[in-house]
This record gives sequence, C-alpha cells and structure tokens, in this order.
Amino acid sequence: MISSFIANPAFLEDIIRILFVFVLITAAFTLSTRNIASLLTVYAVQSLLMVLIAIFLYMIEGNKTLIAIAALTLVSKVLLIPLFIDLIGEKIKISRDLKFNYLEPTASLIVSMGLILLAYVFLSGFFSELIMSKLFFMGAVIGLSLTLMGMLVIFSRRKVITKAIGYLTMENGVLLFGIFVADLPFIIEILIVIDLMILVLLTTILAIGLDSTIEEYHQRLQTLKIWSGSGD
Amino acid sequence: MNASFLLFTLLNTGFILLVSPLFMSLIKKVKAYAQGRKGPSLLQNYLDLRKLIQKEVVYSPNSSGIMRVTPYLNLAVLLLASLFVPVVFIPDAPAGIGNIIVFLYLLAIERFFTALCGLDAGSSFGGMGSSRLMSLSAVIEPTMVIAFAALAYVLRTVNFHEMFAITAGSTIPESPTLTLISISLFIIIIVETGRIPVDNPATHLELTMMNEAMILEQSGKNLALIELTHAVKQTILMAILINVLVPWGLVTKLTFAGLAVSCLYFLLKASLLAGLIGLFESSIAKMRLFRLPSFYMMAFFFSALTILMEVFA
Amino acid sequence: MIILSYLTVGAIALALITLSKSHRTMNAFFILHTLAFLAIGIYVLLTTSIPIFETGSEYFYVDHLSLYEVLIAALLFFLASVYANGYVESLVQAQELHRNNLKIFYMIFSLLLTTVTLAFFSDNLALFWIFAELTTIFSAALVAILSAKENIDAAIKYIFIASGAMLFSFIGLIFLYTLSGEVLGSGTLNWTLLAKNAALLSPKMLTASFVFLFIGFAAKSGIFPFHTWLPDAHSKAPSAVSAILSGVLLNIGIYGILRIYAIVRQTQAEPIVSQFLLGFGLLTVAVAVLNMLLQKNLKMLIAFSSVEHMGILLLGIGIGTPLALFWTLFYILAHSLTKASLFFSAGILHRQYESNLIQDIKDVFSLQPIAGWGFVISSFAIVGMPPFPIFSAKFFILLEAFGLSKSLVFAVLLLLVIASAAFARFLIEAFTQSSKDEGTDGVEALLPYTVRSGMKFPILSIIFMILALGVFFPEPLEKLLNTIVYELGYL
Amino acid sequence: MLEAFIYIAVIALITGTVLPLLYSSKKSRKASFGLSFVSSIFLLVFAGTILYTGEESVFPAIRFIPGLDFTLTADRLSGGFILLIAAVVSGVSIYSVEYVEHAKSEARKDLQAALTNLFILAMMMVVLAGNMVCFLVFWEIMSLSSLMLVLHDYFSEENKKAGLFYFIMTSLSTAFLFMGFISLFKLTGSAEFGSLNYPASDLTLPFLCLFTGFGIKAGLVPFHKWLPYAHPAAPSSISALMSGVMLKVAIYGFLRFLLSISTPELWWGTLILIAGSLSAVLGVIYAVKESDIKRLLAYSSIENIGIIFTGIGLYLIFKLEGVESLALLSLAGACFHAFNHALFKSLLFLGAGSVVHATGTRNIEAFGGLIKRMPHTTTLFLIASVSIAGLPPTSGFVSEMMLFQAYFYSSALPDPLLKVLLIITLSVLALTSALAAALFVKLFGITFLALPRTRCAQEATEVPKPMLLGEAMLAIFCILSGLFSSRILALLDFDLGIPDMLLLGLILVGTCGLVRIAVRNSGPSKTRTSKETWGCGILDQLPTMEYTSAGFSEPLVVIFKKIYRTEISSTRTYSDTKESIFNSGTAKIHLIKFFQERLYLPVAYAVSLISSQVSRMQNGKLDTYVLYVFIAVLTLMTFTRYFA
Repeated sequence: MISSFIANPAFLEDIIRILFVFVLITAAFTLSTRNIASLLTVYAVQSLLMVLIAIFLYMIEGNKTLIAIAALTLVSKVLLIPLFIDLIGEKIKISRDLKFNYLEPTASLIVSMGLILLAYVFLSGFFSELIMSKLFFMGAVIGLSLTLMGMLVIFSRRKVITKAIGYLTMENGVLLFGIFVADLPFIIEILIVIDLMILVLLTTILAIGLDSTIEEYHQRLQTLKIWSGSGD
Repeated sequence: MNASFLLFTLLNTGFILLVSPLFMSLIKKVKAYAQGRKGPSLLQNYLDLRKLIQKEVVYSPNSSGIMRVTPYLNLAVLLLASLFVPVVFIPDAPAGIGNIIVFLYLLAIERFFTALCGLDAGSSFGGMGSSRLMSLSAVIEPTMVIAFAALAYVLRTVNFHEMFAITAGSTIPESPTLTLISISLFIIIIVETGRIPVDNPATHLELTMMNEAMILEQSGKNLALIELTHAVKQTILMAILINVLVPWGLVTKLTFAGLAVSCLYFLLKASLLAGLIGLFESSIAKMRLFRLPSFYMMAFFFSALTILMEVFA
Repeated sequence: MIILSYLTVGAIALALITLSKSHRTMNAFFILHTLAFLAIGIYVLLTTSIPIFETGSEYFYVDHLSLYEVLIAALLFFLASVYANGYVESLVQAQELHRNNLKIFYMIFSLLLTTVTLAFFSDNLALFWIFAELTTIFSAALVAILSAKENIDAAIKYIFIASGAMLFSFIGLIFLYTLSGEVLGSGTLNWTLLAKNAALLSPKMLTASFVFLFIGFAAKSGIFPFHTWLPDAHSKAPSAVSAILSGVLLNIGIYGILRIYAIVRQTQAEPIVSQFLLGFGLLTVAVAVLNMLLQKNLKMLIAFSSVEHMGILLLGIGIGTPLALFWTLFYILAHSLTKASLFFSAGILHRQYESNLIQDIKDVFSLQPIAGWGFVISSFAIVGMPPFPIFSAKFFILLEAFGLSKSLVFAVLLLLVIASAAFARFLIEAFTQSSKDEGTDGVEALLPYTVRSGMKFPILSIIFMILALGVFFPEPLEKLLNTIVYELGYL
Repeated sequence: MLEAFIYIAVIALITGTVLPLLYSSKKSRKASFGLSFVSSIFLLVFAGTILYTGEESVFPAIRFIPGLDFTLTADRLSGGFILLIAAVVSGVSIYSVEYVEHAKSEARKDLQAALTNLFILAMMMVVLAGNMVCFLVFWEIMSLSSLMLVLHDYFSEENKKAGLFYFIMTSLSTAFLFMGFISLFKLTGSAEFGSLNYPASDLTLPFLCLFTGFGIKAGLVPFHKWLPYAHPAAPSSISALMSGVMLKVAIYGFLRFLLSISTPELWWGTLILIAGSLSAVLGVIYAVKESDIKRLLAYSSIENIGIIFTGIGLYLIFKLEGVESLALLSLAGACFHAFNHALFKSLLFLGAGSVVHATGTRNIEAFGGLIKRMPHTTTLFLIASVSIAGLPPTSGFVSEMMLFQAYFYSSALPDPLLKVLLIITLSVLALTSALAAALFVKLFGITFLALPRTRCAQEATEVPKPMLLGEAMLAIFCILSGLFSSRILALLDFDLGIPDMLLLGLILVGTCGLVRIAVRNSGPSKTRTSKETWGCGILDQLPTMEYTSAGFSEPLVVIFKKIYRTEISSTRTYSDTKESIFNSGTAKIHLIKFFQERLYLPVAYAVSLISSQVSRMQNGKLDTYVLYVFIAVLTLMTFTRYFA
C-alpha cells in the first residue's frame, strides 16, 4: 500500500510541494527568530527538508546522485554544521540576536514574498525555452528565492552567527536550485560541501572575535588566541 | 642707403629740429592771446633752450645711470622717428624707415624711459607722473593703433612714406574717411604732447602734473634735451596730421624749389595747426584724471568708425 | 603531469612548513615553494606545447592564459614571501601577530598559493568556482590572522560579501550547465567544450547565466557595487598579504569574467554583455576615484585604486577587440606588480608610523627614503604616468574604447584625472609633513624603523621591472599575449 | 651625421640626470649642469642646421611597444623649437651651477640638478617625438619632472598647494591630449604625425581637445590659473625653463597638429584668436596689480602666450581667406614671438631669481635701489624688460610688429565681419602691449631704481659670476635675435618685408652719439653736481616717500575696476558699548579672483562634495554592504529579465 503510494509519482510530487512550503516556513523562521539555538534548529530542519526532497526526487527520477547528495547533506548540514555552531555559540555566551537592520521581521516577510514573485517572473522568462515540468520549475523558483531570502537574513540580522546561518540558507537555496535544474557531477557537490564546511568553520571562529560579549574583547585585542586554539 | 635718403636725413631732421621750438612758442602765444595777455616772444623757446644748455646738470644722489642716459636716448629716438615722417620731401628710403608700427613704438621708447626717469630719483612726484603717464598711455594705445590702422586700411600701406606719396599732390584728402581719422589724430596729438585737457604743460601745481612731474629732477643740459624732445615729438605728430588731411605741397622729387615750397607750405600749415591747438587748449578745461579714458574713447570711436566705413563700403 | 607536480610541490611545501620550528625556516620553505611554482611555470611555458588537458577527466586545462596568470601569481607570491621575512618578524615583535600564529600564517599562505594556481588551471568552471571560494576563505584567514577586532571585521565582510555573491555565480553555473545540456545532450561546465560550442548556446539564457556568474566574479574582483569589502580587507591585512590580495586575488575574478566573456563573445549576446561590462567598468572607476579623492588612509587609498583599476580592466574586456584584450592582459601584469610595490612600501611606512592615517606620516624621506621614494614612484606608475607600463596599456585600451563610445573615453579620462589628483593630494599632504612643524609640545622625534632584510628587495626589484616593462616591451611577452588572444578565440 | 648631435645631447642629459643622484657632491652637480650646457650647444648646432637646410631628419626607429615604434623626427618646426630650448638651456645651465647651491639640503641640490636635466631631456624629446605615443610619454615626463621641481621646497604650505594645483591642471591637460590623440589615431589609423586630409567635421573633436589640452599647458585663459601658483613655487631657474620653454612646447604641440591639417575651419581660427586676445589682455591686467615678482612674471607669460595664440589664430584666418602672405607673416610672427619670449622671459626669471636670492623676498614693495647694489643684474634685467615691453630694436618688438603688420594689412580680407573682429582684437593687442610697457616700467622702476625700501634690499649684493654669465648669455641671444631678426628670417627663406632692426639700431646709436657730441661742447663742461631729490622742501628723502608698486598701478586699477573688482571688508571694536569711541579695527581690500572664485573653486567644491557623498556609501557596516549586493542582484535580475 505504502509502496504503491511511493511508486506513484504524482503523490511524490505532492509531497515535494508540501516540503517546499515547509522550506519556505523555515526560511521565514530564520528571518524572524531571535533565539540562536532555535535558529540552529530551524536550519537543521531546513537541511533535513533538503534531504527529504532529494530522496523523494530520487524516487521520481531515479538519479543515484540524489541519494548521495541526500546522504552528504544529512551528514554535513543536518548534523555536523549545527553541532559545530552550537559549540561555538556556547563559547561566545550569547544566545540571542535581538536587533534587526533595515528590515523588521514583518517587513522582511513581505519582502520575501516579493522575492518569490521576482524569482518566479525572472525564471519564467528564461526557462520558457527549456522543457521542464512544473514541479522542477517550482523547485527552481523556491531555490532562487531561498537564496535571496538567505541574503536578506545576512543583512538584516546583527550577529555574525546569524549571518552565517543566513549564508547557509543561501547555500541551501542554491542546492535546491541545483537539484531541480541540473544534475551536477557528484564530485562537485562534495567539493562545495567541503568549501562550505571550511567557510562555516572560519566565520564562526571569527565570530568569537566579533560577537562575543566578554568584557576583554571590547577593546582592541592584539593577541586573541583563537588561531593557536589554546584559549577563548 | 642712397644719396637721396642721406640728404633727406639731414634736411628733414634739421628742419624739424629747427622749427619745433617755434610751434611750442606759437601755441603759448595763441594761448596768451586767448587769455588776453601778450605772451612771450616767438623766439622765447629758442632762448630758453640756449640758456638751459649752458647750465650745469644737477643729479639727485639717489638717481642712477637711467637719468643720465635718458635725455640723449629720447632725443635720438625722436630724431629717428622724425625720419619716418617726411616733411621736406619724400625720399627713397631703405625698407623699414617709415613703418607706422616702428614709429608708434619709437614713441613708446620715449615714454618708457621718461617714465623710468620719473621713478629714478625716488621722488613721489616723479613716481606719480610715471604712473599716470604709463596708465593713460596704455589706455590711449588702442586708439592710436586703431587710428594708424585706419590710415593703413584707407591707404593700403603701412609706410608713412608711401602713404604720403599717395596723398601728396592731391588737394583734397584721398578718401573722405581720412577726415574722420584726422579727428582722432588731433586728439592723439593733444594726448601725446600732454596738453589740456589731458595734462597742462604750463602747470606748477604738482598734483595735477604728469609730464612735468617726471622731469622735475631734470636740469641744465638734460632738461634742454628733454624740452627739445617734446617739441620734436609735437612737430612730428602735427606733420602726420597735416600730411594726411591737407597733404598738398609735399614733394616727392628732390628739387631745390620743391623743397623750399614744401618747407614753406609745411611751416604755414603747421603754424595754423599750432594756432588751432592753442585755441583748443584755451577753450577747454583740464579734465579729471579718471575722466580721460572716456575722452580717449571718443578718439577710439572715430578711428573705429573710419575702419568700419571702409570695411562696409 | 603539470598539475600533479604543482600539487606535489604544494603538499611538500605545506608539510615542510608544518614541520619547521623557526620563523626563518618557515619563510625559507615558503620562498622555495613560490620559487618552485615559478620554475614549473616557466619550464612549462618554455618546453611543453600547450594548451593541453590535464588529469584525464578534463578537469584541468593548461593554456597560455592560465599559465600567464599563474606566473604572475607565483611571481607576486615570491616577492611577498621575501618581503614577509622581515615584515612578519616585525609584526611579531610589535606583538601584532602572535608567535604561535606564525605557522598558521605560513601554512595558509602556502595553501593559498596552491589554491590560486589550481583555480587558474581549472577547466571545469565549477572547479574554478570552488577554488576561487577557497582562495576567499584562505585569504580572509590571512586578513584575520592579526586577530585585532578590525581585522576580523574586515575578514568577515570579505567572506560574506565575496562568498555570498559567489553563490549567485553558482546559480549562473547551473544555468550554464543546463544550457549546455540542452545543446550538447549532456551538460558540461568545461570551458573548452563550452567555448567550442558557444555559437550553439541560446543567447538569452547565456546572458542570464553571464549576469549571475558576473555577480560572483565581480565581488571577487571588487567591481562596484560588490567592491565594498575590498578597501577594508586590503587595508587591514598585513601588507605582504595586501599585495597578494590586490595583485593576485582580484585577478581571479577578472580571469573568470574574461573566460566567460570569451564564450559569450561568440554569440549574439555579445553586444548587451559588452555594454553591461562597460557600464559596470565605468561605474566602478567613478565610485573608486571619488572614494579616493578625500581619502585619509594610505592603504585605503591603494585599495580603492585597485577597485579603479579593476574597473578599467572590465572596460578592457568589455570592448571586446583583440587589441583591447591584448592590452588588458598586459594591464593585469602591470597593475599587479605596481600594486604590490605600493603595498610593500606602505607596509614599511606602517611599521614606521604604526598608522596609515595621513596626519601621522611625517618626515618620510628622512626616515624611510626607500619606502618613500618607492611609494612615490609606484604612485606615478599606478596613475598611468610614463615610462611605466600602465601608461601604454591605458592608452591602447582607451583607443579601442573610442571606437565604441567617445563620451565613455572622455568620462574615463576625467575620472582618471581625479584618481591622479587623489594620489597627488595624498602624497603632497602626507609626505611633506615635518615633525618640526609641531613645535615644542613634547612630541619626541620618531626613531627610524629599521627596515629588515628582504623588505627593500621586492620594492626595488618591482620598480626595476615596471620601468623595464614600460620602456621595453619584451618580444616573448608580446608573443605570449598574442597567443592568449588567439587561444581565447579573438583572432 | 646630424643625428649624432642629438644622440650626444641625449646621452649628456641622461648622464647629467644620473650623475648627481649617484655621487652627491658639488662637483658632480657642476658636471651635471656642464653636461646640460654641452647638450645645449649640440642642440644649437643641430637645430641651426635643420632650420637652415630645411631637411627633415629621421632617426632610426627603436622597438618600443607592440605595434608602435619609438620614433624621432626633426623638421623645421621642431628645429625651431629645439633652437629655442637650446638657447634657453645654455643660459639656464650656467646660471644653475651657482644657483642650485642655495637649496636647503644636499639631497635637494642633487635632486634639483638631476631633475633639471631630466626636464630638459623630456622637453627636447617632446619636440622631437615622431608619433603621438612618444609625444605623450615625454610630455608626461616633462610634467612630472617639473612638478617635482615645483615641489622642491615642499615644507611650505603655499608650495604644496601650488604643486597640487599644477599637477591637477597638467593631468587635465594630458587627459585632453589623450582624447585628442586617440581620436586622431582612430581617424588616421596610425600614431604618426602626418598631414591630415580629412573633412573638417571629423577633425573638430581632435581640434577642440588638443586646443584645450595644449591651452591648459600653455596657460591660456581661463586655464591659466596654475601659472601664477607654480612659478613662484619653483626655483627660479626652473621657472625660467617652465615659462620660457615648457609653455612653448605646448605651443609646439598645437602647431604640429594645426599645421598638418589641410582643411581647417574658420571658426577654429576665430576661437583661437579670441582666446589668445583674451589671455593677452587679462594676463597683463592681472600682472599689473601683482606685487610678487615671480607671480607678476607668470602673469606676463600668460599675456605673451595670448599674443602667440593671437598670431596662430590670425594665421588660420588669413590662410582660410586665401591671404597667404599675411598668413605666413602671422605664423612667423607667432613662432618668432615664442622664440623671443622664451629668451627674455627666462632672462627675466633668472634676473628675478638673482634679486630674490640677494634680498630674500619676492615682494616688489620690499625692493628698490638695487641698481646701485646689483648693477650687472640690473643691466641684464633692463635688456629683458625693454625686450618684453616691445621696444624697437629689440626682439620682442619685432615679433609683435609682425602681428601688428598682419593686422594692419587685413583690409585685404574679403569678409567684413572678420574685419570687425580683427579690429577689436587689434585694439586689444594694442592695449596689451601698452600695458606690458607700463608693467615693466613698474617692475623695473620699483625694483631697481630709487632708494631701497627695506633692509633686505639695502643689504643686497651682486650675485656670483656664473649666475650673471648665464643671464648674460640669454641677454646676448636676446639682443642678437632682435637686431638680426630680418636677416635671420631671410636666412630661413621668409621674405616678410619687415624693417631691418640692425639699421634702426645703428641709426639710433649713431644719433645718440651725435646728440652727445653736439651737446658736450656747450656750456660748463665739468659741472655735475649732486643735490637731493626735490621733495617740496623736505631735505632728507626717505624710502617711504617713494611711489610704491601698488601706488604705481593704482590708476590702472581704477580704470579697469570692472575687471579687478575688489571687495572691502572691515571689522571694528569700540571702547564703549555705544560704539562711539573707536578702539581698533582692521580693514581689508580683497581682490576678487574671478576665475578662481567663479570657476576653479566651484568645480573643486562640486567634485569634493560628490566625492564625500560617495564616500559615505563606504560606511564600514557589513549589513549595508550586503544590502548593496542584495539590491544590485535584484536590479540585475529585473534588468536581465526585461532588457536582455
């Protein structure tokens, strides 16, 4: 019974559509959540959604790369990166990112809708040339708008850690876009993830220098020992 | 350098040197009559010059070589300029003699060194004189140049000798526009010789002086030379006006009779002009210094008008 | 083979640096590393017939353009490594750099060189993208290595703006991949393949893909409005690193744009893309020079000057004629060298005055004659005065641009006047200040900073090189550049 | 064979540049200037030959950059300007041997010697350059080396400003030249200078650009403002080179372009003529008011450049109206004036340098009585003053006369409106030359005559011999070029029918002698007494009673008050609250610098305002930066969607 459902592409497509909605919801959360721990959770969920989308897509398409991508995403984005950021977050001893720049959460949600519209309009202009199913087109639109929303997060939130999550959201958007528009060679996906990991590593380490509330960091510090790793 | 020119050099220069003081006296005389006085004799200027030339020269200790050289230089310059304006006859001059522009700038040399002389002794009067002279001569310069350019326009040459050769012999001016130029030339004479309303050559009130202020430090021989220079300058300028407006009588060929006629004619015409200048001087009051530019504008207007008429004719 | 040897050398150098204990050995190994890269590059250029594909699956491709860029990079890294010997030691002594961080510094530096080299040699655009990303990360780490808050801040800006924009590039790549898939059956991101089949690609999609790719590469090379990270990062980084940032890393973005433009150029999308590049070039130059004019910070001035020059390079690419490309390529070399010399000199001045601000610089010529004159001469060179190479490159780029638009050339010329005025203003104001003017308010006279060994050599050698290049254009270089122009399909 | 002269000169100058930098000693500086002197001699011979034979001398091309060789050519035009350079350099190099030793430090002396040689080299090469790129290369080197020389005394606030201003103007000039040359290059397809047989409409853009570019460098109104700043800042020997030669190099460039055009347009000539006349008269009017000796000379350079451009404009007009003889006359007049101005203006600057060196100030009001203290300098200065005032039989007169003559003959023009224009510009020229005479009466009179006004003038002493020798060299050139002007021009096959100055000079000297002899024997022979200057009875004359420079120019200031336009401001303080008992106060008469306040400063303010606005974009906040990127991405997406 279940297997028949699973074998039915139309059903799978519906599920993927639902997942798209969830993705957008996570993005909205990322834009407005003030608590860093829950931000991380939202990100992990978003990544998980990516994994699920990849798996369902595999079921429709049968492209093995998708499974590999799903596995890779699961390991890196759902587990490792949130874990690492969480570790750093504890070190910095801040748990909230309260202030917003330029856009308050409500405004940014409205802007996000505009972004989705823009992504739709934009892509419809170009993908009309390609033969593409509606689902794939929608995936591309969601991917692109997720990328843009991630950028929205970067500039509207104050703390570096939040910005990093914004960046990760962007990356998820690109991943989504990639899954639906083209099937890139897997090696490239791996390299991207490695790149992402290093980047997150670096930014979060640097975030210690900037975001930390510890008194001694407020002045110009000559010798933060973050590089030699021997202290806080 | 041909014989004709050499002879011309001697005769013309000699003649101008000889008659120049006469016209000075004549103007004084006319002015005196106009004022109801009898005035000095016509020979008075000659006598003055003789007296001065025998007197010793007094120099200020502040003064320099400029003061010593200038009188000689200036007279020499004016004598050179006199070669440009044939009065006795029109010779076969070497190229360049008679060039209007050179002539204008010879006058400029005289001005330049007179002005330096004024500054040389360090007297405030001298400085004032040279300052005013240079300023006003700068303002009159466009007028002079335009007037002379108008001459060149009408007569199509830049050489006085050639110009006069064209005008000579005719009894009326070559072109009606020349009459207009003559007005400008008349004003130029007034300005260049420092006469009322521009300057008062007879003044002894320092604040109104221009030319006199600059030669305040000159004395004896040098003063004589300077006075002579002024006289020569006046004669030359008058000769230009005469040869343009009423040119008859000037001979182009060298004959004894012609020479005598032309000298006589010139003497007559120049005396009349001198009388006219004297009358003009008597009938007008000296202007304020800064009113002069507008006076000059009048001359400028006439000259420019001439050219315009020639241009659009 | 080539890539493999580069990788091997890179790995060995990294290992040696990791193992070495003293600063001197680390530096020596790093110098050797750069020299080895330089040597391999020259060897390949002289002996191997290129272009060739590397490592089977056509991920890497060595042609004259990439080799040219790699040689420039290796040369600059070499100079920077020599300079770093004394400079970094000074930083350590001034306690701006912790001694424990030395090893990390050299390791990342060495890694950066390897990554840059690999990026230039990547034929697969996605691979290029990843290596370019890695260079961002490594260089940002080098900016942040000083651990001062402002450095970290600059590094963070660098990472977020450059990497964020690069994500859009990736979207562009996906476009390109799909596009090529439509035409070739299976998608590819291999530049060689794309360039060969460029004529088949749909111009409209290609334009869209170009625009996205441009966003990332523009951010990488400091094109307005993505340039904002550049002045901060370049001015806060240690000068040895600044020179690399300006001289090498900016070239990566330009290189990317150039490669993509070479594809676009063969299609109908060329006019619009060309105008697009010219527009951005002009805007970049304008914004950069206006930022330079009232600049109070020495290294910021140099950094904005980099932005300006990137704008000119963009113009040079956008013109799209072979001659323009030829001189643009030459311009890249000239700019990299000159900029490095400026940063090296500025580094010495920064050591001397502990500040980059205009009001702190005093008695330059008596305290630091070499750096002072080096800076002055390099400034002449960077504003395009003869007999330095930028002059002729500028002339010919503008000459080619004249065919497209007269007003563009005129605008650029006026903007360049502002750029020169900015340099002149800064130099005249800063370099003529005397400590004697201050009077007797107890300011003790500055002691001259002892320039360490190896810090003068790069400055002097660069000045010598640019002088030589400006006066005499070597024939082999001409041949090399002509080959590049040919290989990019311009002729 | 002839080319060897140039090679030797180049090698000498390069050695002269490098030598003082390598060995810092008085000897090496001496050698350096010696080398520039030697090079000038070689150049003189070279230029003389080229001018006389009229041969074109083409040097073998050297590989320079791809597609463009390094070429040098010398034809008559460049020969003439090489002659000019060489003549001035010969004097300046001798002068500098001693002059350079007054610089403040050893390093600066060396640098000054080296840069002087480089500067000379660059100017020479600009004139010899065979193509546009070479021209620009040396043009820029010329600007740079002169800039460094202007900045030689870089601790002074005034000099910094002058240097920056000079640099901006010179960059602007180069930018216009770039534009002009590029458009020519595109038109002809080659960088070579050659005849331009194109319709005038194609040449309008190059013409306007090159006219502006060269005009800026030459100091044409309204681009003249850098001259009065840069000249006082530079050492006098350099001011001499800049004013005497560098401005002429700009003229050369302009002529090189203009003469290669076969079909110019009439309005070009009109434009050049009007700009020239305007520069001439405004230059001299500003000069009259000036009391800084070097700034005064700088303004006077503007005037003379105006006269030269007037000649060029006349040339173009006459040529297009088909009056070839007058066209030739005006062009020859312009070129000859360029040559003469080079000589006497550098002589004046050297003289001013001597005076400034002896007194330690540039303010004319502080001078006076120097004729007794520096008799040789005074004589040399007088020669130059007489020349620049355009008094016959000097060189300055001859060239001005050529222009006047062209004007006077302009009745030959068919177009009445053009004639009217010529009348107006003629009167402007006349005014200019008369004002120049007044100017130099003032400069010479106030500086050298009467009593010293200050202690520094009182204590002045004659300058060392080499400086005098250098000046004398130029003075001799000056006199020779005046006296033999018609012969020189005849030698160059210009049959222009101008008066023979030698004849005039001889007659003048002869008459002078005759007058002297005639007067000598009259009256008491040895009766020269000395008595104080008459001062209304005041016996002890004080320097304060003398006319001052400002006083001298006051009548002109009043007459031209429309142009000077002063602003009077005053502040007062009172001892009581009702403001009736005057305590103290200041009053200031401020001369409105029209071009500076209405043209240069507004532009500068506008640019810096925009600049500061743009700089505010760079606010240092990551969020703002990312916002820019975000907006840019959105814009690009929209743009691509709808316009691509």
